[in-house]
Amino acid sequence: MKSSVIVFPGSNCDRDIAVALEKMQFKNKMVWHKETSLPKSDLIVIPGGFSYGDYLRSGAIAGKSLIIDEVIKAANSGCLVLGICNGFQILTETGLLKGTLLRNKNLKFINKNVNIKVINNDTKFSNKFKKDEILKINIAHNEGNYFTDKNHLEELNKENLVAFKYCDEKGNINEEANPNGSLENIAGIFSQRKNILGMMPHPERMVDEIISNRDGINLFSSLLN
Amino acid sequence: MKITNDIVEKHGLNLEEFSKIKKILKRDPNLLELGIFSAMWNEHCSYKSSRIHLKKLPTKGKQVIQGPGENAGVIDIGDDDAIIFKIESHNHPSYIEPYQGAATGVGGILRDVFTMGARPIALLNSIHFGEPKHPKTKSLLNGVVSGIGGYGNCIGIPTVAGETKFDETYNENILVNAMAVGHAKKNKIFYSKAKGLNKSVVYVGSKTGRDGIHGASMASAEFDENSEEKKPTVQVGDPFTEKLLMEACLELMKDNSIISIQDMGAAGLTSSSVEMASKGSLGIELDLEKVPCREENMTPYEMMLSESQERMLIILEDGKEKAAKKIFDKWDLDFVIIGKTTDTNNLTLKYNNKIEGEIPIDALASKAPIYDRKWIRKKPQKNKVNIKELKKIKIEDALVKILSNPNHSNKSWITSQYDQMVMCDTAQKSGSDAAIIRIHNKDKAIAVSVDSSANYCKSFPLTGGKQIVCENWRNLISVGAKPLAITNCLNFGNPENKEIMGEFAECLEGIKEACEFLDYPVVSGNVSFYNGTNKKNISPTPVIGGVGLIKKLSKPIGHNFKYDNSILLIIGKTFGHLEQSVFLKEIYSINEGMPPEINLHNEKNNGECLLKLINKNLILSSHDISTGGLIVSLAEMSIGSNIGAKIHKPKKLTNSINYFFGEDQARYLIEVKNENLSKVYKILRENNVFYENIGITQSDFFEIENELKISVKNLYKINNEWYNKY
Amino acid sequence: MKLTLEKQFQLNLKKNKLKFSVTVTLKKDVLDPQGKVVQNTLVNMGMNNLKNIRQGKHFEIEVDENDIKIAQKKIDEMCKKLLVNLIIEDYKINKI
Amino acid sequence: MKLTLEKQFQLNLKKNKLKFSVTVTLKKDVLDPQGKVVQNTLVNMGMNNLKNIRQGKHFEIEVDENDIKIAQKKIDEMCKKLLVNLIIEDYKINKI
Ligand SMILES: Nc1ncnc2c1ncn2[C@@H]1O[C@H](COP(=O)(O)OP(=O)(O)O)[C@@H](O)[C@H]1O
Ligand SMILES: [Mg+2]
Repeated sequence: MKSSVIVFPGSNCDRDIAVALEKMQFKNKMVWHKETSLPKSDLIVIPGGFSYGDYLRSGAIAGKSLIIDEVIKAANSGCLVLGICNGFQILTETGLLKGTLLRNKNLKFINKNVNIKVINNDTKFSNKFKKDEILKINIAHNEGNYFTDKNHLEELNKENLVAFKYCDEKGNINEEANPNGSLENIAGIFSQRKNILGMMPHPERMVDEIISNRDGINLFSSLLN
Repeated sequence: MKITNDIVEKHGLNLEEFSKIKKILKRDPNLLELGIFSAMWNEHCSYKSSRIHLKKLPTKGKQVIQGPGENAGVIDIGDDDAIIFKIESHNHPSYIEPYQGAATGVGGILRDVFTMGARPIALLNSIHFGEPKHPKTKSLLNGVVSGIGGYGNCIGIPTVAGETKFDETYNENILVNAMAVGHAKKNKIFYSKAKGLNKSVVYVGSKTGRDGIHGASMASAEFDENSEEKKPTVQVGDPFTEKLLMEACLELMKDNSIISIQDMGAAGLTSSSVEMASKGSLGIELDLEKVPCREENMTPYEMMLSESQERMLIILEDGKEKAAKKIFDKWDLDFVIIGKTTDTNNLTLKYNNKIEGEIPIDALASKAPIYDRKWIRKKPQKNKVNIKELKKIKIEDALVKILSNPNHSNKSWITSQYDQMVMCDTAQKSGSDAAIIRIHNKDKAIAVSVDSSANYCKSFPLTGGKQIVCENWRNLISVGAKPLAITNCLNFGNPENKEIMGEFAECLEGIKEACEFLDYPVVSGNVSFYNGTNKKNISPTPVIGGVGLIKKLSKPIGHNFKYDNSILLIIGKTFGHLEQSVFLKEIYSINEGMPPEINLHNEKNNGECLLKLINKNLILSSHDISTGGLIVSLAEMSIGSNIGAKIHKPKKLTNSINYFFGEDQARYLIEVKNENLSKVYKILRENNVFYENIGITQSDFFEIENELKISVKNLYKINNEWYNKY
Repeated sequence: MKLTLEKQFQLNLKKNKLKFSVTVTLKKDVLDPQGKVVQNTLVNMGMNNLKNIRQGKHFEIEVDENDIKIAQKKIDEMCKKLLVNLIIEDYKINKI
Repeated sequence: MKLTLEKQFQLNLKKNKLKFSVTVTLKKDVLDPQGKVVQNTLVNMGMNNLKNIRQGKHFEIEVDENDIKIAQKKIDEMCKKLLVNLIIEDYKINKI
């Protein structure tokens, strides 16, 4: 499977995701944001980090880059797109995913391992997970507080477009388990056609037992499935 | 413009120094030249009060590739890998503007490390604040922590370890020390020494603004009532630009176009150009109208003294200019040839073809003043605290009080604001004795830790100096790393005061002695004097940053208990030394007496033996015993793991308080599987290491027979409340 | 009847409320990293005659107070104590 | 002579520059976590009659342009294309 990782000035999880993809046997290419065409790819990843320093609004400036037009085209023709953390923020800025990521409710950067629950395991990104499986995954962000309007929230729920929700160790989805104030504890969502996934937690950080755990592996192996 | 005595003094120079300048130049300096002298001759850049003492530190060893004298120290970790690291202070700027002060402190130390060709792989910090009840402390804490996080998170380098302390001595003068650690290939290290004539001197990075003009002189003067007004324009950090600058430099370093490279830190363009020329015994000529400026109408004086961040100076090989510029264009950074190397041995400053200033390089560097300041030795105090004469206190109450104070409370409120995992090589995050960072794509790792003990250093600097080196050494040992080398940040008061200078000299003697004995050389460092206000100086606070090597990383060993029912041993002898302990300070507010003595032989022997045990996979968890003594270390192992312990008191116990709260050195706690116990005993005995079996781990309860029993959940709560309530 | 009462109550409330805007800007000569990047981006997007752009903060504040002088003083206090970093920022208060 | 010329040139430059401020605020029904925290903090600090506070952004923009209408249009374009996320934010442009 061929993947492309888009690199913006200020991306800083680009190497991490590349390492994870290669470990999972993807044939990966790095694509600099000034390029005007994408290599042929089955999966496009927009990595985490602080593209353009998170200045103005996180993801806003990257959302105007040259390569993004190509990403939008590819996404609209059904290519799989994964946005992690800052990548998720960029996807909402481009309109490929609806809603927005506001400042964390405590206004602080948060880095910790949190529990998330797999809500929809019937997608290209999640078919190797069990439904309601609980994963322990690292988050690291300033703006992960997902917000969207009523209509879209209804759509998310009705059409099963929520990918992951923050939960406690036992799987309860409640206020205490919500690290950043996200609406309904949402940690990741799919686009309507389910070919785009945006998520705040970092699956690429969870593929190596010595460093953390392997709870992120199934996301990548789902894609290979 | 006539240079009056008043102008001289405003530049932080005394009249004696001024006449020396006139003698060197054989004329009066103009304002630009005076500014340059002031920047180069101040304490921060010239090390005029500290140099003769620093010279005594051991800086060599077979692990050392580059000792002090470059932007950072370089050590060998085997194969073709080198580790480059340094610590630096940003105390005064952080007190004025905590967010930006701390952020630019991180930015500055990162540049020191990637200037030498290393990709930074870890950030650490040592931060000291005043008492929590002091009106400024809370906002300083908030600002400093978010500044450190703000910079490191954005640039994408994990902040993995540090220390945070509160003490009245820092009420008016906080300490913010930042350390950066990078990885490079041994044969790809870049130095600041210029070579060759007529080579292009290139300015890269951000534009120059009026930031922090006279920042370096500020760092060399005490605060007084007027310092609020004297505030220079605060430097604002731009981590995004630094990230671009780092990537661009590392990209340029891949081929052979750089002769010499130097970041613009304190005293900006001045110190970077002088340092490069001085090391290469060359002259340097700058055309200042070419300097990229952010503001209109900037004068040569402002350009030379600006401390705008995220800038570098590079001397390029002939013919490499075009290719190099392409790289910086790609990263949207300024790249301008602003001068050339010359054979005049002068710093020559031109503006629109007119010479605005000319100073012999050696006058600014090697001939800068050096002072052998008066200093006096500290007299040993008598140890006289007799615990039996003090009002009785229950062990449990004392433990709770210590575990819930800000210095011993869990720091996750702080560390969760730092991205500790980016780069995906953090095998052990902060919270343990040392953080562990894997070398990318290899199975070896380094361990890093920073430590200080101002209390000990205040009461007896010689012992204090030894103690911090040993404590740092122990922290690396505890996670299974072989300690290799240190960097140090020496935060002291006013060096013109002979007691303060004595603290400095004696702490350094202690550091020297310990480093020599442990083969733990000093490869880089920084001195920060004049920490204090209105003649009230801070307690001497040298900070040690150590790096150790783990040759083969498996699942890292930490200080959290692993299982129920394993055996707990103390390595090292417990005498019950209470003077200068947290116990006396916290419970009785007693500050008298000597710090615990250091026996370097025991340190080395105990540490090396523990390392052997860890390498043989005989240890489940381990933790060094430091402030708070045995009981606090035990509690920490319990709290982190949610596993309890059952401790039996030794039979020949003089006094429980001394035993459990004493701060005797060279001790560790280890958890051992029952089945491995005899092997462990054997190795300990063979190596003449004193040990005691003190109990076992158990589920749910932290217990000392006939003394106390607390649920681990409760302990956790006690230990985790302070920051969230503050 | 009930409705009218409520309305009256709300009117009273309205009367007691004063609304201000506070604009916080970086002092001259202080680096504005955000403004810089935004400016570059806009220029790259073809906005050639953009000369300069600086970014600041904006607050809209309502206070329960009917004396405008007192209210203004309160707002000023908020600025000094929390909203503004006086070392690097300037601010302006406007009644809206 | 030289001086006068230069001065004139500078004057012309001045004339060609127009300055605007742009205020960007979150739409009414969008959560404002920053405003909320600031509000709580202020109330905790004893500012009891604070009713409501919302945080937004403020830009000061200079353009090389002497036709105010054209300039205004340019600024509007900048807002729409980059400065404002129209889905969650409103904006206002003012000549200053
Ligand atoms: N306490 C110290 N111990 C050892 N070396 C020191 C110490 N303080 C400073 N140095 C060394 O002196 C040199 C100059 O230090 P400094 O001016 O802080 O460096 P920079 O110019 O890179 O900021 C560096 O090589 C540093 O490692
Ligand atoms: Mg340096």
